Amino acid sequence: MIEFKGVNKWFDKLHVLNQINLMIPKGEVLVICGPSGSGKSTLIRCINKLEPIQKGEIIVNEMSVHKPTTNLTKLRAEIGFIFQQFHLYPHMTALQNIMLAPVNVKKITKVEAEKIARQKLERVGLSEKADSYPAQLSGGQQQRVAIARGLAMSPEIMLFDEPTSALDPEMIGEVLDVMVSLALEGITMCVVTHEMGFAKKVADRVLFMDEGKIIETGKPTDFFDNPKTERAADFISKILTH
Amino acid sequence: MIEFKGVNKWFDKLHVLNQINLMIPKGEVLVICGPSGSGKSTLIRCINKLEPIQKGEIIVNEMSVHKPTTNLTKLRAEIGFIFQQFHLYPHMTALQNIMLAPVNVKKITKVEAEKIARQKLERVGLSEKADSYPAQLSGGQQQRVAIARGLAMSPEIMLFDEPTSALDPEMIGEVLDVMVSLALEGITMCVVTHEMGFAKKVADRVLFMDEGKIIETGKPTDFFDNPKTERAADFISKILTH
Amino acid sequence: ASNLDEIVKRGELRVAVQSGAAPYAFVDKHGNQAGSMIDFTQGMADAMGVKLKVLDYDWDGLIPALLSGKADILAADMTPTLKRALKVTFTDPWIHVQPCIFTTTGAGYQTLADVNKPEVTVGVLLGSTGEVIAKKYLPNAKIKSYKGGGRMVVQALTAGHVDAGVNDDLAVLTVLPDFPPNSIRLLDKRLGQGKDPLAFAVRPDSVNLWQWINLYFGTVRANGDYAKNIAYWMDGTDWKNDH
Amino acid sequence: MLDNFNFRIIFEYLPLFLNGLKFTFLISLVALFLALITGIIACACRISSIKVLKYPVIAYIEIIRSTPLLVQIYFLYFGLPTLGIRVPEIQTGIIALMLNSGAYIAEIIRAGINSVDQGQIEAGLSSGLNYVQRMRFIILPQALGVTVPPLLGQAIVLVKDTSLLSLISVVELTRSGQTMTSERFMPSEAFLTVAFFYMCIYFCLKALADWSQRKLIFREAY
Amino acid sequence: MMAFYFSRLVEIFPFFLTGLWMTTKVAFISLITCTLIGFILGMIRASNNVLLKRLVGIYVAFARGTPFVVQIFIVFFIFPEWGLQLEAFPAALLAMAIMGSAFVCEIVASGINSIPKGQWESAASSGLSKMQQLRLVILPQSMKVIVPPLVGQYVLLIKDTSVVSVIGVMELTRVGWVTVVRIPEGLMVFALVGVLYFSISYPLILLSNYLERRMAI
Ligand SMILES: Nc1ncnc2c1ncn2[C@@H]1O[C@H](COP(=O)(O)OP(=O)(O)OP(=O)(O)O)[C@@H](O)[C@H]1O
Ligand SMILES: Nc1ncnc2c1ncn2[C@@H]1O[C@H](COP(=O)(O)OP(=O)(O)OP(=O)(O)O)[C@@H](O)[C@H]1O
Ligand SMILES: [Mg+2]
Ligand SMILES: [Mg+2]
Repeated sequence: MIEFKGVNKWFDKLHVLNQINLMIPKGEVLVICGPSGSGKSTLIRCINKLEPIQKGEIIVNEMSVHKPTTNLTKLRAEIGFIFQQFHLYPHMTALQNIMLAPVNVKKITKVEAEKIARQKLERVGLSEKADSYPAQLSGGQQQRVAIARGLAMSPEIMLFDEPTSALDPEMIGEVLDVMVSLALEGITMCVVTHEMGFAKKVADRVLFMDEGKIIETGKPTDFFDNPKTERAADFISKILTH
Repeated sequence: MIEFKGVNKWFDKLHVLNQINLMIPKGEVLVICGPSGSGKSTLIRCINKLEPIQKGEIIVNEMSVHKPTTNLTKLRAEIGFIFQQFHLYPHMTALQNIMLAPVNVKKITKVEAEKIARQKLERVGLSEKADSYPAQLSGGQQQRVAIARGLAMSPEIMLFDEPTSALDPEMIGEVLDVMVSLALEGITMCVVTHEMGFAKKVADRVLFMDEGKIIETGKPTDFFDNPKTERAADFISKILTH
Repeated sequence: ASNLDEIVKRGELRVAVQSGAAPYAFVDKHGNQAGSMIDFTQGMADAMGVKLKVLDYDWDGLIPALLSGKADILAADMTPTLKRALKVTFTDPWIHVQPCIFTTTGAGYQTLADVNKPEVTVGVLLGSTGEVIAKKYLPNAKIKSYKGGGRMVVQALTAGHVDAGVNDDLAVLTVLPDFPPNSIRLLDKRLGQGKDPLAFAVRPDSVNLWQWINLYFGTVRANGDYAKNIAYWMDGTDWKNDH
Repeated sequence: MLDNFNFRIIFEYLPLFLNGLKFTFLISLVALFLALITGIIACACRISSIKVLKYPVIAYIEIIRSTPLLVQIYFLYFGLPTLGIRVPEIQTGIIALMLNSGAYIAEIIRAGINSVDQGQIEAGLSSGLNYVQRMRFIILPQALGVTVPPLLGQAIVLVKDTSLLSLISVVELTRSGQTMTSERFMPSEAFLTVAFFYMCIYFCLKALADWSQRKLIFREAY
Repeated sequence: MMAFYFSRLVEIFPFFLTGLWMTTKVAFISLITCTLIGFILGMIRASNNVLLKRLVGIYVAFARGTPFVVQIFIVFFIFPEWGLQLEAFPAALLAMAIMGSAFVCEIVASGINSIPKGQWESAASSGLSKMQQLRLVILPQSMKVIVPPLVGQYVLLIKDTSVVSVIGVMELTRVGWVTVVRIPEGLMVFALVGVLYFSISYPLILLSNYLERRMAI
């Protein structure tokens, strides 16, 4: 469960998050969209404290994220984060990438970690790439390894920041397939994406942001077909026309 | 007019272009698509000799591109090339970016070059950004400046290598709009892209490549709706499913 | 405890030298310290009943070494000037040398007046007697100070970087055999009023060491060791075969 | 240690130090300018495909980089006269510093040129610019930004290297300190004063380097 | 004449070898200490601790801003006034460590800073502590950026050992100087010194060039 209570954040003078109130119940799949620079990334980066906030409170599984006393390691172990640019560790094989955190954060044995890692690799359909380095993988494969890496910590929550927008079109499908299967399993997911197909298929709710504010939220079909606000309508028409 | 006659190219052992025969008449708008690594970029980069070829011949406006005696400057002045990553010169303003080649290659006066540059900027809808540096422009704006830069040499042919795939979804539209207007004016265009909407709207022909070979070519609607080969069908389904 | 007590207690007499100055102190072909001053200080150490430790520095390091307590005695071919004596205490001069002007055989200089001209460049060793004397007696000439031992000045002369050099005659005569015969000559008249002193130096607080060194030289002068040392190192060239 | 630090003598010798500083400054400036030219020419040869230009320059760079400057200075000072070339001290020193820094600068410039994105070169190619035009309008202006900070770093090194010229009797900052030491036997005062002046030069150059780092580097913006 | 020079060379050569050995010893020990200290300082300099960063910055400014010969004087002759009396050899090592680690620090810091922020974030997101992020994820990657200039810096450090001759360490350059006093062939002596330096520096330069090429891929 994730809760934003009156969250505000500034980069210098720029008000990137403006009085955000949001409640994401356990198991929900939330899609966040909005124009570039509207604060989508910032929003989800605050959830695992990659960014500090200046006002308000974010509560994840009863932990207040930005309280100095919060056990960050525990918090982050419960949250998987997937980046647009994958950010796999280039000096490690896929398997090593996935094992790193379980071994060093959860302190489980290497043997056990390897078992888990292989299992997660299989789940994203990349069993045979265990010993490949990131540079030897296609973008789509890299992103799937990144997802496996996130899953290896058995998180309750997965956050995705535009997971497919750095990918070639033919690879987007393979990553979305994995994400769909996760969504169907009931993991809480927060996904920044413009992939309408994905949103319509599995999202419980779509959230539209602009200029640091939540402008509109609704069921995916309602939102995409009948946006309530003019700004959302304008945005949807833009990503649709081409 | 561009003609490929039995063109072959290798990167070391990798056969990237395999016996390419292709004829692009004046005024045609050709869309090239295909999986990543299939040789699309290499194909169009050969047209203005950014890449050497090992066998065959490419003829552009009666010049044999890879003959050592060919006047490369003249050839390249007749061809505009637009890159996926824009490659604007970061140390020059938009206007200076556009004026550089006309002044130094065509040797026209600065005054005249500036007039042309402003005209081209207006055409891509960025008159007011003349004095901005690339870093101050959004991706879509940068790509439009890059197109204006290409147009400033009044080329007969424009080549585009995935011009929209580094862009945020909402910016893709503005770039495609410019490209559509060019296509309607009758410039010969070769566009590597996966934007089906664009292809369907203005392409005269779609060319599908895989593993260095031209697998299929056809009218856009035919190609996308009824691909003849299995590989094309597979590819199209992949870029469509999500 | 006095400085002398300390030396005896530690069992080691530390002497700072600059090994660029044959025959006073230099490194011989076996890589050992040798020279007139080394022998004298060895004698001192023997008389004290302690070991001798020779510390070898560049010219720049000599004074700091003494002042910082690295060394007890500074033994260099150093002139006790009044300004310098404000910071360190010099012993009585143990030898007097005669600075000389030397030049290439071909050059036309004969007298001091020939050299004391603005167009003449004179090489000296930084901080040496020669430098002090040259500045005093050749005020019109252009003085260039070198580091790295007496040979540097001779070498600068043969390379043509200076027209003449000033150094004590012993040091010059010592290196002359290494250069082509008759390529360098000394002006007949030595420089200065008379002979110039060289002295050892100690820290100002080492009063009893200072007295002790003076006493040491008194003793070796009396018993003939001094004369033997000077005869071997300064007057003859036999040491060249040994070292 | 500072309790018996004699500031009065430092002030007495201040003109000497300032004179030394002046020469350090002038020598550095001239040497840096010449080293830049040397570096640019050497770099041009280094990246050219003409073998008779390229290989001698590689040898020059590698030899300079793997022998101490001290040895190089000594060699020029006493070696050139045996070839019948007689150059005064300051000029010898400047030539030595020029050759030494020139080799490093050539490598810095080469690294700067290599750092320019291949795409920039291709963009230039595509609009028909020739080699010289691409160098002049596209590569060099961008390489400059990447090059200036390490160049200023090299300038700092060069300023400190001028201290070695005291060996061949050039009067500069370090020599001022040595002169004061040998006249007054006050090494701490002398060397700390010298260090102070070098630090001043360092901070100026460092500030310039930081500024240029912020101002001159053009990152390709996507 | 050639034979004469050659016999001179043979005569002095063993002495030069002892100098070379001392140079190698000073260089080797100080390269190791510089690397160790430099890495620690570099990590501090690339950290977020403003105070420590400043302190290291001041230290680096001193070590880079003043000639090494001045630093070695301070270590050897002024430190005793503060109660640190060292023999020439350890003093030379200490001075080298002070000077060299500042340069290594800068290389390490810029190497760490060259790693994209995303790598830190990605490691942080999986719950690794700051130290673990640095040790497991950042440092192994930044080695690519650090190692080539580091080896280049080693060459500079080896050449800087020539300065420790001022406090009487009998290394290669000092051997050259004391030999020049005895035999007149200054050029030959310094040519030999140059060749010997070349013999230890050049392999490192080749290594640096090689690493640069390899790491660039
Ligand atoms: N570290 C930072 N320092 C200053 N400003 C920042 C920083 N990170 C982001 N911003 C600014 O904050 C605003 C919101 O950024 P954010 O990355 O959250 O937007 P976004 O909605 O994710 O956009 P995009 O679709 O381009 O990823 C933007 O204007 C951005 O320029
Ligand atoms: N400079 C090069 N050296 C070696 N191999 C190369 C080079 N450039 C491209 N290749 C290889 O040639 C093949 C074709 O590359 P090309 O860039 O033409 O593909 P593409 O169809 O444009 O792919 P994408 O959609 O990813 O841009 C790929 O396998 C690629 O790895
Ligand atoms: Mg974002
Ligand atoms: Mg491509």
